[in-house]
Amino acid sequence: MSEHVPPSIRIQKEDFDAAREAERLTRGRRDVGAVVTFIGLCRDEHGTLAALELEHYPGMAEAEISRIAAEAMARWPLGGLTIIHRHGMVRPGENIVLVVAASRHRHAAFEAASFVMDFLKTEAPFWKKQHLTDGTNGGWVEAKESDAEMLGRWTREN
Amino acid sequence: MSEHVPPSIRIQKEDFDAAREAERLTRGRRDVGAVVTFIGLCRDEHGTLAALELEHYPGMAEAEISRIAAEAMARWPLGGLTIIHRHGMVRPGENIVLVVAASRHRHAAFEAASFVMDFLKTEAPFWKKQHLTDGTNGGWVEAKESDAEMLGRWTREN
Amino acid sequence: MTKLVYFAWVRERIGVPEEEVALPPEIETVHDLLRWLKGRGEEYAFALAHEDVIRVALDREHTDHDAKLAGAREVALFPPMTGG
Amino acid sequence: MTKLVYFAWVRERIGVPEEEVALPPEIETVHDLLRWLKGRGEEYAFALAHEDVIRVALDREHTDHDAKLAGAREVALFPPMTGG
Repeated sequence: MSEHVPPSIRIQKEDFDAAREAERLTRGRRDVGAVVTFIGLCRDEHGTLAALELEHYPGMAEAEISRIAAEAMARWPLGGLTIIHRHGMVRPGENIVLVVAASRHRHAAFEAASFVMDFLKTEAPFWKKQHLTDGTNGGWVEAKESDAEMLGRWTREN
Repeated sequence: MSEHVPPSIRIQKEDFDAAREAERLTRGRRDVGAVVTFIGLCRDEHGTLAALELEHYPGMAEAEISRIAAEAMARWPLGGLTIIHRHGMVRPGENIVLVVAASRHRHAAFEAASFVMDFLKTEAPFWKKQHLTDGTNGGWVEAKESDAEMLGRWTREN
Repeated sequence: MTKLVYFAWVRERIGVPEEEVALPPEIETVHDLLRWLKGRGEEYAFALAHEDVIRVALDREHTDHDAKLAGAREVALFPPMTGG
Repeated sequence: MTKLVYFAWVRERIGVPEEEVALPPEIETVHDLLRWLKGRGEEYAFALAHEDVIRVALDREHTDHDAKLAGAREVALFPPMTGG
């Protein structure tokens, strides 16, 4: 891209505005042909979940997401990349994570956003505790085998 | 998904509001865990392009995009799918196409949005004429081999 | 009568966006139609010179050059698509 | 002194979010550290019972159980991550 923009990474308690973040990557630019936005939201698990409590490892969370972002920027020609991950209490229907990738061409934007999410799921130090609607503690969300398996998709051939 | 929403397809001259379209797929719902939004924009081709004139085949454009949307809904468990394609004059930095896919899980949303874009590029009856900044007619955009090759990614294994 | 519709540079070269034609009964396939159209004048010959790149839709559904017209009421001819 | 930090159910089971410890010189690897911690009390033994699922970061970088501590100042122990 003619204008190289460093990735923007934020770990925050507050909600984010996905549209504003996407607009930040394209405003005043005419070399961006594709913007892919991923929003991860809290589901209510068929009405059983009252909230997710997101714990994170301050300092390492930023470092790890920065590493994932740098890897994405190195693999695909991106005009911009924004990653925001919330912590604290998040209720069903609310936002948890945002990834926005901008590029000249659609495949770079799609691949980069998908790559970031796959690594974020398994490598970024965040944990989810479930608070149930019946008032009980639903325990910690367990890591899924399928998430770890997804990483195999991104093994470099060279 | 607990609430099945038919795909929303629009071919229009007017711009669209990507954030509002994404919000329409999640508003009042608590079973959506992932929303992927793709925005295709007009690039200025290093300052040479003044505008793209998008011609389409009315009637067939809607029918063809509906067919692609139905195929995506059949392949992935989607909670919602919105596709908007503009026609007429579009200037650099402006929006051309929008795809929003909502699902419980991220991979369905990513795959469905990417699938829709690949087929839309090669199967939806739209053509782009280039108007150059030097006032000349830049001719019709040529179809790319690489776009046709991308369809091979989606060949069903069964 | 059959309605023929043209798009993009096919439309520009032929010079009209659409027309109604009475096809001779021996025109059975898309291929036959393209050959017949090319004999109608130099603008058609120019527009359809490279037959292999011309895409065809019968009643708004993509089809290939071997397909039979089979009474289609609207036949569209256009270059490879470049939407999205 | 080495700072140990715990997260999620590792933190809940051990009962403190972090602590400073003086590691004996024979503790060379992550594996040695886990064994040593399990001997410190039943809350540690419970938290680290299934060693193979415990993830470790040395100075905020993921590492495996064979890695040497090599003077790391902050060692973090936690379950598999579930962000995103």
